[in-house]
Amino acid sequence: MILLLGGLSLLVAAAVVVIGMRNHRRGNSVFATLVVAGCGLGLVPAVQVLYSGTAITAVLGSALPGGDWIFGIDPLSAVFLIALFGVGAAAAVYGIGYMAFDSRSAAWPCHALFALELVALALVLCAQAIMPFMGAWELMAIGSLLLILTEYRHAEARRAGLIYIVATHVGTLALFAMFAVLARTSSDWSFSALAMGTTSPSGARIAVLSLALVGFGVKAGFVPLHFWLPPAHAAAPSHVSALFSGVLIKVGVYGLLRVIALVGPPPAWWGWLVLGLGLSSAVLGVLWALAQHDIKRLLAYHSVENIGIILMGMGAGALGTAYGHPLLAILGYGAALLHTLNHALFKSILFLSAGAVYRLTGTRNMEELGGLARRMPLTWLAFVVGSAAIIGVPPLNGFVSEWLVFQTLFRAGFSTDALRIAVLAVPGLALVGGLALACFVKVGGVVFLGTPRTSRALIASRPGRLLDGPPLVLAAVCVFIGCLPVLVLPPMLIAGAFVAGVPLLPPDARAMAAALGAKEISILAAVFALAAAGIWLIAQRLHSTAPLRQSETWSGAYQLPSARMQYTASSFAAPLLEIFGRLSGVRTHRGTSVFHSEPVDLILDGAVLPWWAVIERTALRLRPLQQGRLSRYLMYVISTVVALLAYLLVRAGGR
Amino acid sequence: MPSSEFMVRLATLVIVMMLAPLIPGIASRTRSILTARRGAPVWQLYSDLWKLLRRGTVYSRTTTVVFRLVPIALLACVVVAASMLPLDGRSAMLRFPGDVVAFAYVLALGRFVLVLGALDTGSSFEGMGASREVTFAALVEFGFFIALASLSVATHELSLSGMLGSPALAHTWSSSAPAVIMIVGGLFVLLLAECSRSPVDDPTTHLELTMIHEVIVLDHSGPDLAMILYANALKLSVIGALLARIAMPTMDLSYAMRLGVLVTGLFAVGIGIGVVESTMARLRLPKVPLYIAGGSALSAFALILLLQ
Amino acid sequence: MNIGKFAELLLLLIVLTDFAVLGSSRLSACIRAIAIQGVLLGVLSLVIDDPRSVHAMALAAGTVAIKGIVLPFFLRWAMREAAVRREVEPAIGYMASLCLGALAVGASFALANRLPVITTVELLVPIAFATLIIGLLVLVTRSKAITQVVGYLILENGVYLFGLTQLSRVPFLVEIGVLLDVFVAVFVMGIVVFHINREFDSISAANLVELRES
Amino acid sequence: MLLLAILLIPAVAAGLAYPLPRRGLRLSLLVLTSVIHLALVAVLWTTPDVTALRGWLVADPLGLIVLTLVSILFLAASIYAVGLLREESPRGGRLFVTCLLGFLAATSLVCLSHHFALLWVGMESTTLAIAPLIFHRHDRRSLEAVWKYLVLSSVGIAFALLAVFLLATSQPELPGVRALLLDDILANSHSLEKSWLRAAYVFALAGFGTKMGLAPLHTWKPDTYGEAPSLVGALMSGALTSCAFLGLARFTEVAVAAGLTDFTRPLLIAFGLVSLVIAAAFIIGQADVKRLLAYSSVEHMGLLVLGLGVGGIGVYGSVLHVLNNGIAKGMLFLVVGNLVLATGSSVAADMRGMLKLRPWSAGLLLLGLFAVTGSPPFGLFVSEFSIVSGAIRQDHWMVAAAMLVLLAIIFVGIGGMFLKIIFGTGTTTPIEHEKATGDTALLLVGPLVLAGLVVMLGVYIPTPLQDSLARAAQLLGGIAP
Repeated sequence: MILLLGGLSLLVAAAVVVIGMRNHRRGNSVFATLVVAGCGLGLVPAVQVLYSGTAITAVLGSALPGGDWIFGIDPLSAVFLIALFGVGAAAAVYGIGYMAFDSRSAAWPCHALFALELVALALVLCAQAIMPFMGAWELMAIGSLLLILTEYRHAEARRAGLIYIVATHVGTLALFAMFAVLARTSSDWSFSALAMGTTSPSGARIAVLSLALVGFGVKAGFVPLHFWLPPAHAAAPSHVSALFSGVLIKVGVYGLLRVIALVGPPPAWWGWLVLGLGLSSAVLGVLWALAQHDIKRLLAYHSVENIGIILMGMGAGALGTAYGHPLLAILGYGAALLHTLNHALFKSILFLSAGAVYRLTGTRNMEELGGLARRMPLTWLAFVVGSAAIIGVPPLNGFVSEWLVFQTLFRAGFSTDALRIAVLAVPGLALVGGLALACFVKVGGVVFLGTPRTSRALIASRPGRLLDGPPLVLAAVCVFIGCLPVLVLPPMLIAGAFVAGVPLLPPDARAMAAALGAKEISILAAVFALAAAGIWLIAQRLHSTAPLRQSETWSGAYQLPSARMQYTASSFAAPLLEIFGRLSGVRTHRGTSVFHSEPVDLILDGAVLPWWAVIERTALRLRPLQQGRLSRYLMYVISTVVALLAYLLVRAGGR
Repeated sequence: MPSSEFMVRLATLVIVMMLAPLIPGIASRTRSILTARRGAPVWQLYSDLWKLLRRGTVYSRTTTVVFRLVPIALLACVVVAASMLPLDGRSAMLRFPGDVVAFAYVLALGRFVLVLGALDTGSSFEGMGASREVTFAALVEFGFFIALASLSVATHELSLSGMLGSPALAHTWSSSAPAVIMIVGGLFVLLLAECSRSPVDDPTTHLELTMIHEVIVLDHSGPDLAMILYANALKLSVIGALLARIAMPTMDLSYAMRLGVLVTGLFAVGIGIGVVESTMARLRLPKVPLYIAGGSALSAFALILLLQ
Repeated sequence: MNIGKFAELLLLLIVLTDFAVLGSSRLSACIRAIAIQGVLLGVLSLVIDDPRSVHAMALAAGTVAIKGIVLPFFLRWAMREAAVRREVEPAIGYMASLCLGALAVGASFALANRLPVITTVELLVPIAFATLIIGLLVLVTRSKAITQVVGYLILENGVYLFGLTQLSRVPFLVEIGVLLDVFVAVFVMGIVVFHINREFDSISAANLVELRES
Repeated sequence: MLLLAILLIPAVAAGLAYPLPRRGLRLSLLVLTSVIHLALVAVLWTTPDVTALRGWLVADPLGLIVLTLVSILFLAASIYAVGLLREESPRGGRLFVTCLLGFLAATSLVCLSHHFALLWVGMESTTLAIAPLIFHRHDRRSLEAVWKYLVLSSVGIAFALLAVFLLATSQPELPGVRALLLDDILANSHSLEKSWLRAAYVFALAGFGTKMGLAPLHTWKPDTYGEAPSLVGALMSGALTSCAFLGLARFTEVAVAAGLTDFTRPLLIAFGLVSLVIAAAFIIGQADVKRLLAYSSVEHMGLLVLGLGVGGIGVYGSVLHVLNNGIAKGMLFLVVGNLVLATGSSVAADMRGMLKLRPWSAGLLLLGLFAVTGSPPFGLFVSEFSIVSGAIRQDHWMVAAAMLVLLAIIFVGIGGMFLKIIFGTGTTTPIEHEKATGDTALLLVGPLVLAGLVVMLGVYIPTPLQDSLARAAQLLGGIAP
């Protein structure tokens, strides 16, 4: 706990420093070192807890009605803390390089807020009582709002900020209600008390679980509560987007798991609901991602997809407890947690490299890019590792977690009770994988490969260490986890068991991981490496015998191929989107010489805004009540009195 | 003694790899016989590969290192996938719970690299081919996993070796044969799509706009092209072997018999492909998803059957 | 003629003054009616409580002074300032408002019958309510600011009438405080009326509709 | 003695302020008085339950809480007044300062008096003291505003007076029991005549409801707050409405003691919900900041009575909410006042992009947005959360649901406008109007202090305050968590 506290105070110090030394040239480097040190300190206790499986807590006395403020780290929060500090450090360092493109005055508030946001997130993850939790929760929301508004001079950013804060406040109100129901029976508002609080009435349980789904769902951003996510991620600076996708929305997942841990095994219907939400969110998310041209919006929709995958794991876990298969529960929750961690890693890579592209080309529209692989090779390397990971192909971390989810669902199919229906989710997940592959082939190919489509792509230069280093480091971690899951799986299983309420000791966890086949995945990676190496040697031999020649791309009858002849992102995605028809949320324009498609968010543009318009109209209908005539107002007073008297007489008669 | 077991499996893999180029040959031979033409000899692909291997290579100036890695990665992926398949009918060299997923995703990795390579050239033809490839592949993946799910439900196994090499499959044959038959049928349909044979793709066409697979590799040449073509042939026979093993579970036979079954199965697949190609014309592209959906539907029925 | 009868006579007169205000179009008449009502109230307070108590006398004196003399005088001044003689265009006609007043009286009698008896003078409570309601009626239906002030005074008198039932129990200081507050209230209103007149060249509150939700 | 001092010092100061020759002296007198007042109130906290005038004046927990709120707000407002009257003060702010001090005296009377009629006198006096302040600008609009305010609140207060008399009626003649004295009434509440008491409560609700500005009795509020100077708005929405609530609370104490809760609570809940609905409906698409704040004040008054209505921990919530809402509202009005001074208009469209023009005020406005919408970690979160959980614990599920939905809508309205004011840039960039004044220290210190307090109440409630809250909640028929 001391270490965590030290880390947080270092982060605060970093914020102070960057404000204090805002006009000093060494300010940024000091900031970076402080943040990295702080995150490093914070990581230590989290890792300890995770691998030992024993929680630690600290109590701050306070005179709130909420009673004491309790903070602590247990396996569940440890997983998210690791993601937080890992991504946070990388993104902060990157952020310095990223904001260097802006004016100083814009940069330092962003850095300070970033550090403070990390602190708020850490507090949310450690809070063990209602009051500190909600407090940190809203601090996090406000901080992220301000981070979105970093470029508040763009109307786009302001709109995104408003949508975000409204959505998140609605979520907060749902949490209001949820905690109010939780705290119904217990006067002490610490989580431990609440945990015992709601074992009794099923009505309250239903309310709590549904409200949790809304309140935390808005933050997690699964369909249909995702509508704030794409605009916010597009508008925020890229390292902030990385933090959002990597950690902020995961806090929603954390909340859901926390509630499960509090109220005990949820009923079956909830598990099915979560599984269904996860599946639909995964499919729709990746589908809508395919339709995007703005690379950051595209990545944001992929976050929706991956939240869906996480939810599928969570749902399977909930079903496991509901139908009495503890192994499944541990697997499901463990898979969800592992995918949370993995997604934090590779989505950050993707956002960071996308940010580098944006900074060096000045556009996020993929149709204007192309051929960047030659100009920013390191960014391209990081990006391709990230995409391979998010698609879930071995030997990368994304594969490990998706493989775990698959295994959970397959095993669900073995059971004899209704649980076996869950196996129907398997093909859905596979479809998601296929679509994700299509989507990232599109991004990678259109942005980095081929020939530049506009001059913007031509002017790009090398991003430099600050923009390339962090993503590459994260990429290395991705490969590491993908090749040695044995080291990462056991703690996740421990955390999963913690959520499921099943005791699981580290040695058992290791044994379980081995039984799941974690070792063989490493072998697979090795085999793959061997095969590739061998084939490469052969290929070298063959090439050495025969001559190599450079030439133009073969392009039918055309003599000199031009960039305009290349396939556009729109046309690349078109066939897939056509298959899904209106569901794909895309408006297409077919011209004689041009094919162009523009995406629309089915929920935001199709549901949320119209409903709000209805509310506004009804409100405007009430305006005549306030028409300025004093006699009218007096009439209100009198009629109120009359109504009161009527009530009085009724009650007197009733007596 | 495991080590000799391992050697046997390796040998089987090598045999399959030797036989791989034969299957497309058989397919085209069947077609030419059925359509009463003088087609190419069965060994056609061998000679083609041999020629290509001694040719020089041409690289487009737009391409990057990705383009050069394509053949290596692709071939490696297929080989690794093959190593997870119980070719000898008992167990694979590499088996673990959920290796079915690994099997599919390794192939997916190969596709990823291949298609990136296509986009690397910046040619609109190859972009088109890539787009179609990934589109259909996504749908095929969907169907393929339905089949895998139904197999695992039937056998309560999580690994290919367990599914195909365990007595459970034989029991499933005896208990609910129609389900397994539907799985086999569905997988065959998907195989045609995955390995870009007719009616999804027409390997014999020369009009780029109608191609899917051929157009992706337009710019590859020499040994690279050879490796890619070989990798595709190998992929065909790997999936074919999967089919064969499901169709004819051979737990308790001698190794020779099992190998024989495998080879006949592969030939049967080749012949089947040839028959289809000679009877069915290429579908219009918008129709292809329906075709794949049909294949998936077959496996889906099987899954429903097995679940109740 | 015993006290109770005398009190009821006074009460009837008060109702008459109410109706006078309701029925008359000339502001001066309204103000005169108010003045009379104030005086009546004073006397009534003297009658209901034990007439020899200092408390009652002082209160009566205060009431007569403030409600009977000062306020009417002040209102008349404001009226002269505003140079307005009669209440034009009331929201509802005089006949109608008289009828409504009659209805109010009836209603208040009905209401009073439902309530337990609290005073020897049984007309007191119903007429208090009636005066109160008529005050509200005037406030709502008249558009001239001064007339609305008059309405407020009647309303206040109604409450005051009811207060007379508790006369002996509410301490003197408080009653004076109440009186003073009413006085100041009307005074401030008068000032505002004066300003309204200056700003709008008429004291019709009807054109105070600038502040509104568009 | 102490209580009398608290009452008289402002009154005397008011008397002195008018004749004083120089504006400087007057302003210093104003600040000095408010400081002394606050000091005396602080002393009250150390000595529990001081009484004076044979129990007519008592500093009980509830009254003391409101009194403290008033005193703090007044200090902030008076410092602000110094900064303000420096800029523009017709006639040397003579009447202005006098009325301010008179207002302080009247509100103190309301807070301390345990005699209902005396309380009424104080209440009416607040109306009269505040009226000239509304008319400060001496133009048509402020004239209209003050006229509507006067008539409506006088009518309302007349009902309150009727309620007082009805209460006296409901009190049977008993030896040694003085009429209309809270403590005596509570001491033998069993003997109260229920039907009269019900009538009294109904009229008290109407009367004090008008002064609080519960819908549909709120109609004077937007006009008044829209036209009055910002610091007057701060005092009204922070102090005056709280005093009115105190009046209602006194009657509620009696009703609770007489066991009429099941009669009163439905009424309170109904008023609360109606107020929330009206507030939400008029906050959406509101163009004027001050009017928006007025409707937000309607909302919070609704929350107060809602808390009383749901009972249980909700009552605790609403007592705490008096404090939080008062402070937050006061701060917001002062901040908005700064923005109005900068742009010369209170229309949101004219003050877009304030972050550039007035960074401090803009920052405080952002803080105020989250404070006033009851977001953690601000004080209003604690109180609103208590109200919600009170509703849920008393199984008012629908009430809780409706309340939360309306709060969400209100947040959209307020957030939309405030974000536009702070960050927005657009066709009309913020215009520095000719005699605009910068964020001077005098104009900022008040809001800053209040902001600090509202944050503090979110994370820390001093033990004495906690105890008084608990006792007050108990008297009002609720419990402390």
